[in-house]
Amino acid sequence: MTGSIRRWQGIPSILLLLALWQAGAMLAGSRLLPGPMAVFTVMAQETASGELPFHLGFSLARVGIAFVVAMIVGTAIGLVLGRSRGIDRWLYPWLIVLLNIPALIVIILTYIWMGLTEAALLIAVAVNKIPSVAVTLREGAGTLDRDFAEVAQIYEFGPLKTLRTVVLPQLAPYLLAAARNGLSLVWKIVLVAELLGRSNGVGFQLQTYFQLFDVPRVMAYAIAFVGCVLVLEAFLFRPVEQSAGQWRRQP
Amino acid sequence: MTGSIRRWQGIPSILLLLALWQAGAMLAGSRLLPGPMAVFTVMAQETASGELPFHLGFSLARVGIAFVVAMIVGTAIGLVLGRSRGIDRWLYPWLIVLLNIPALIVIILTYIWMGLTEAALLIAVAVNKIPSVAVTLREGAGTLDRDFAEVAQIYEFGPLKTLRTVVLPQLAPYLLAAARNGLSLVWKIVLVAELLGRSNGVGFQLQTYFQLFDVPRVMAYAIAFVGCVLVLEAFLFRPVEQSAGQWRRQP
Amino acid sequence: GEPTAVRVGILKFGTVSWEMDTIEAHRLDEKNGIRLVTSTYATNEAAKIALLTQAVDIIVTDWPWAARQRAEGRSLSFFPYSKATGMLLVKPGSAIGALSDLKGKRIGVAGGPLDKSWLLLRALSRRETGEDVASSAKPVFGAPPLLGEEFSQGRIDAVLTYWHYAARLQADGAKLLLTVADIVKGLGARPDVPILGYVFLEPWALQNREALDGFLRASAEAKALLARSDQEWIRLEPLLGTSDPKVRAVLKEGYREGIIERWSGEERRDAARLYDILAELGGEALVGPARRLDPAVFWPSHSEWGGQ
Amino acid sequence: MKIVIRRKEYPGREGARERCILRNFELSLGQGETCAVIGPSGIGKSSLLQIVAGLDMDFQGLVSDRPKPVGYLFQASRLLPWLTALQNLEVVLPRSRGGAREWLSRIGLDDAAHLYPSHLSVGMARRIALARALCVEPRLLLLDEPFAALDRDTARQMQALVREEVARLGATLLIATHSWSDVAALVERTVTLGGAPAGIVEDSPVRQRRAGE
Amino acid sequence: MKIVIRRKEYPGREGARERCILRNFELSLGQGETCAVIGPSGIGKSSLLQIVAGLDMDFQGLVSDRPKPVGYLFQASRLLPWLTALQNLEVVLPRSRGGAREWLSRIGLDDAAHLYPSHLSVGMARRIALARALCVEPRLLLLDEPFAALDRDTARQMQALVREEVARLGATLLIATHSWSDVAALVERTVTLGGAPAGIVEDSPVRQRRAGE
Ligand SMILES: Nc1ncnc2c1ncn2[C@@H]1O[C@H](COP(=O)(O)OP(=O)(O)OP(=O)(O)O)[C@@H](O)[C@H]1O
Ligand SMILES: Nc1ncnc2c1ncn2[C@@H]1O[C@H](COP(=O)(O)OP(=O)(O)OP(=O)(O)O)[C@@H](O)[C@H]1O
Ligand SMILES: [Mg+2]
Ligand SMILES: [Mg+2]
Repeated sequence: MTGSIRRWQGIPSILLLLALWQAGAMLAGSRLLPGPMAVFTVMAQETASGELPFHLGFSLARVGIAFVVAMIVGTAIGLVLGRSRGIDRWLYPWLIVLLNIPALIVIILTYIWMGLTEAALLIAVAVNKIPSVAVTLREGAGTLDRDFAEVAQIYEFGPLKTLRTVVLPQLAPYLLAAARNGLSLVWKIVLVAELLGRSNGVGFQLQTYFQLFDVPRVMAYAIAFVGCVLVLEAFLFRPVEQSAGQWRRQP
Repeated sequence: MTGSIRRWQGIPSILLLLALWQAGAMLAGSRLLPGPMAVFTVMAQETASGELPFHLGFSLARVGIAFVVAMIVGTAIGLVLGRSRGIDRWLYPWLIVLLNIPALIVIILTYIWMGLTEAALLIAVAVNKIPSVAVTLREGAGTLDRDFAEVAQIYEFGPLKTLRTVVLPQLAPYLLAAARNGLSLVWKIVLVAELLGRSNGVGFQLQTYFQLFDVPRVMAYAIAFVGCVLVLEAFLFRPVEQSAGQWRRQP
Repeated sequence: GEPTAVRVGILKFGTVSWEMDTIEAHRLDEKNGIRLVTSTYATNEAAKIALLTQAVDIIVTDWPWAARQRAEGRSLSFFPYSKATGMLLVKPGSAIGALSDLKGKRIGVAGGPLDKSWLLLRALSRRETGEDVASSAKPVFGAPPLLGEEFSQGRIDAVLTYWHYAARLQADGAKLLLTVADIVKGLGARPDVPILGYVFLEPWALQNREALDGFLRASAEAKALLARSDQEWIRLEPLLGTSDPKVRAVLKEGYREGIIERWSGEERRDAARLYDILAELGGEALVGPARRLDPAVFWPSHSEWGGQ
Repeated sequence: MKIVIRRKEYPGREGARERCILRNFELSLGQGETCAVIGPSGIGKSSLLQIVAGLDMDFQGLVSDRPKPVGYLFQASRLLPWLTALQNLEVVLPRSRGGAREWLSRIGLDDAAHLYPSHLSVGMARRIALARALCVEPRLLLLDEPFAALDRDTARQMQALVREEVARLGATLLIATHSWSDVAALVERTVTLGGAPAGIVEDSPVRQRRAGE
Repeated sequence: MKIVIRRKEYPGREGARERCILRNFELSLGQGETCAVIGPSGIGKSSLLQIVAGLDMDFQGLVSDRPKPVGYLFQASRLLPWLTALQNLEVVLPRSRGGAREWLSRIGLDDAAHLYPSHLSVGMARRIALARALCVEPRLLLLDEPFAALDRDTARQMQALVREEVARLGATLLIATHSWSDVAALVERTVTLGGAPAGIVEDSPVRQRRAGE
């Protein structure tokens, strides 16, 4: 099977999901669960009016920046903690504290200090997300095989080449898990941050329509983002996953 | 170093964190960032009045149940998807959709369908959390070494013994990452679920005091939970992590 | 026999909880042949979910929402609770003295762009200055507590927020520019048009007519008590959510001013007029399929109920 | 036991075509028979053993009447790295049987009981893997290059151990090896693989050198 | 190069005391000298090579004048499993040098270029690991049981390859082995380890059998 076919292999599954959703909506009665038709109609309206692209664009930009920053910083912290007992002893408890402080509080505090600004949002989201990436990568760093590190040492790979050819391939599954979970987490935190103190973005719209109990619109916005993630899955995460795992001895 | 000393080794780090926080609070001025003294005073008041134990108890019970259920179900799903290409092709996209649907929406919809019941809360939280565990464990399952599976097959371990002696030791770092991230995620979702439809629990209190902008109280409730997690770290996750990793060839 | 239970969803430190507490303290529910059961929720949305899932019988919210839900098939009814909703505040000593001064300023708006007070303010500014504040000024939407903080720190010039949040800012010296009642008056409607009210499912109301009437009587009696007795407010102190006596005083004032004196056919007609304004500005996003106000949303829907 | 492999292919990977490794391989082994498979590196000895063990089912052909239980010394010992030497033996033994400690002393590694595999020398790990294969009292014993990692004296002791156990259990023995010492010490028959894809190029009894050893 | 190991201990683990493996080990090797370390399984040969390579610094003693670069054939090949055979060679070669393909054909594995290590036979992986150790043009070559996994013919070819490269590069060679064939073919000096903790029990030149091979 070639890569490009694999890329689209999720489509039947998504179609099935839509069909099930439609059936469920028809059974439940549209008032309780708006079906995909109702939601897509609303989505089309909101797209035509320019509202959805506008707000989705803001949210995507925020998610994108916060995600990249959080992945890089979180991976770095996780690796350091996973490799150095001494630093781990001092910083790891902080990580756990940070990990378990509700997003709400971090967001409120950053907004209070920095005002209702874009920078405050990005910082709040990154602070919420970094511990989660770091915890996952810390576990990954703990499994790095010294045997291979010694190969790198003997053949004098130097830090960068070691990272690229020895460390990252071993961390690939952890990075993928952190990236997928991370994307969804960043997105959820961006929503909260938007609904608490921004005047645009999907979270802001969700809050508005949630107050009105306009479930189809709420779902339209959420699903627009989910669609973006599915595209990212097909074009980024899936291919990376496949090429990162093909050396394993598997059926 | 014996286990019991290791268990307490996080304490100096936490004390340092408190000291830094106090210093920061004194610099920032108490209105912007209440210091640990202020927060602990409030915490003592709320404990004396019985409010904090009451609400924290409810939240802990919810977190506990949802966490255990989500870990078990999520691990099972993750393993199945990670091992079976066919099922993965059909179910994995659903997982990604579920992973990226905002907690808010899942919670609202479950409440609307099932009413404002405890069961609805638990289901909503589990549905939010299961995909995240599953995604992590799916990556873990992808790294399971067939060499060892063959050993289990030759010596006829049977499914249960294979799981215990061959699969779980390989998955330990993934389980730990999923558990730590999971606990914090369950807790955050429980907060949202409580503020959207329960009359008790930390989430309910947080939102109430947020509306009054009583930041010390908001922090007191959050920190009480963080304290519980730190205890869990010291008595459960840390020991498990240490015993699960000691066979590795590491400095 | 057993008095019927009436389940009311409230917020812990919300104004409704004061009234309910007064009812319970004076056993006004028993006197009116009902048993009051309150459930506390953390947010307005939680209370709405509770109503729609019939976890409670009555909540307090605004009538445009009830009207919209009704148009979407959930037959909700509305009975007025208070006309106190929002206030537009500016900094003490601020140069802003009228709507026209808001031009180019940052205005914090609680509740988002479809908030009723905000829409009415926009309508009024159009009528008075010919410009829509939404475009002439810079609105900043956010959670009310955060907007309060932004305002205190001087990062926004004015704030349009719910009156009990405004109370705290007023106690800190913020200057009241307009109340929503002023705005309504400015739009040519009677100032007694309520914005908030008890909302319940009509079928429930029809089945439990006596209980509902009993509840509304108890509510009216509690309001009357709170309006005349300062003693009551001392009892309520723990529920006001503040230890600042200045804020308490403002809250008491605000509550009393919100009490509705008239609820006649004229107020209903004015309500319909306001609804048209909201529908025009908020569009379908706000009102959904209910382009016009269905008068049946007001309880009781057919008799000419004359008010208190 | 009858082994018939009409065709064994490995799937092609990027840049490499599907490769046929074994073809028209047929071998019958009576219960208690001992046989060595010989052939150069990469010819398919380990692949053959995987098939005989029933681990690899992806081939055209059939393995019938496989005796049970099977003891398999993999070429890369495959001790479970998260279990100590002792636990690695205990884990394959039925709880009731026990005897893991005795096995450790039979291979001369009492001291290593509590070491994890990553702390063992390669030869030590090899011996523990051998003990693991023997301690289940196999009726079919598959040994893949069993003593290559061992020095001559240790290898001799281990050969003796295998001979003794195989005789005691009446086990069928199949060894993949390139050591003539193994052949001489342990088997009565050798099968030589050759060609590409590989098949049997020679199947001959071993002159009884055991006595003269 | 001078190797002085006064004491090498491994830390104790649960249920096992700290163990001293090597004691009073002293060895000087001139540049270009070839030497084999001999001793029974588990005595400490691999531990010694790790120290000589500079990978294990946790011992009392000193390794001075270590020639560079080092080529090290680990006892468990340690190919990077996520790289193909070819990439495993390329990764150790400076980009400019190249020559990975030629090395593959020198060890007779052109066909295996695009296979991952998990798809190689043990002997094939061994040869690639050997090529990896040689292709960096080492001045110090450490080989840990280099040919144990290979059949006799392949082993002979590889021995020849090593001999040729060592001679060409003037490299110092240290082999841990238990194969007399390796000793005869490759080294001019053997050091025998013995005792517990191990030390040198014999240090003797090899009678020149190379010619008679
Ligand atoms: N990382 C380690 N931790 C603890 N003990 C170790 C470690 N590595 C090796 N040992 C111990 O050191 C001793 C020597 O091991 P080493 O691998 O050097 O032996 P060797 O001479 O190479 O044996 P073989 O011929 O079997 O490869 C063994 O008893 C082994 O258990
Ligand atoms: N999982 C696999 N996928 C693809 N090819 C494989 C796989 N396993 C083995 N091969 C190929 O099959 C051939 C035979 O391998 P095998 O391990 O059976 O050889 P062997 O005779 O045991 O060699 P050695 O003596 O070196 O162990 C080799 O060419 C190898 O590349
Ligand atoms: Mg083999
Ligand atoms: Mg060794």
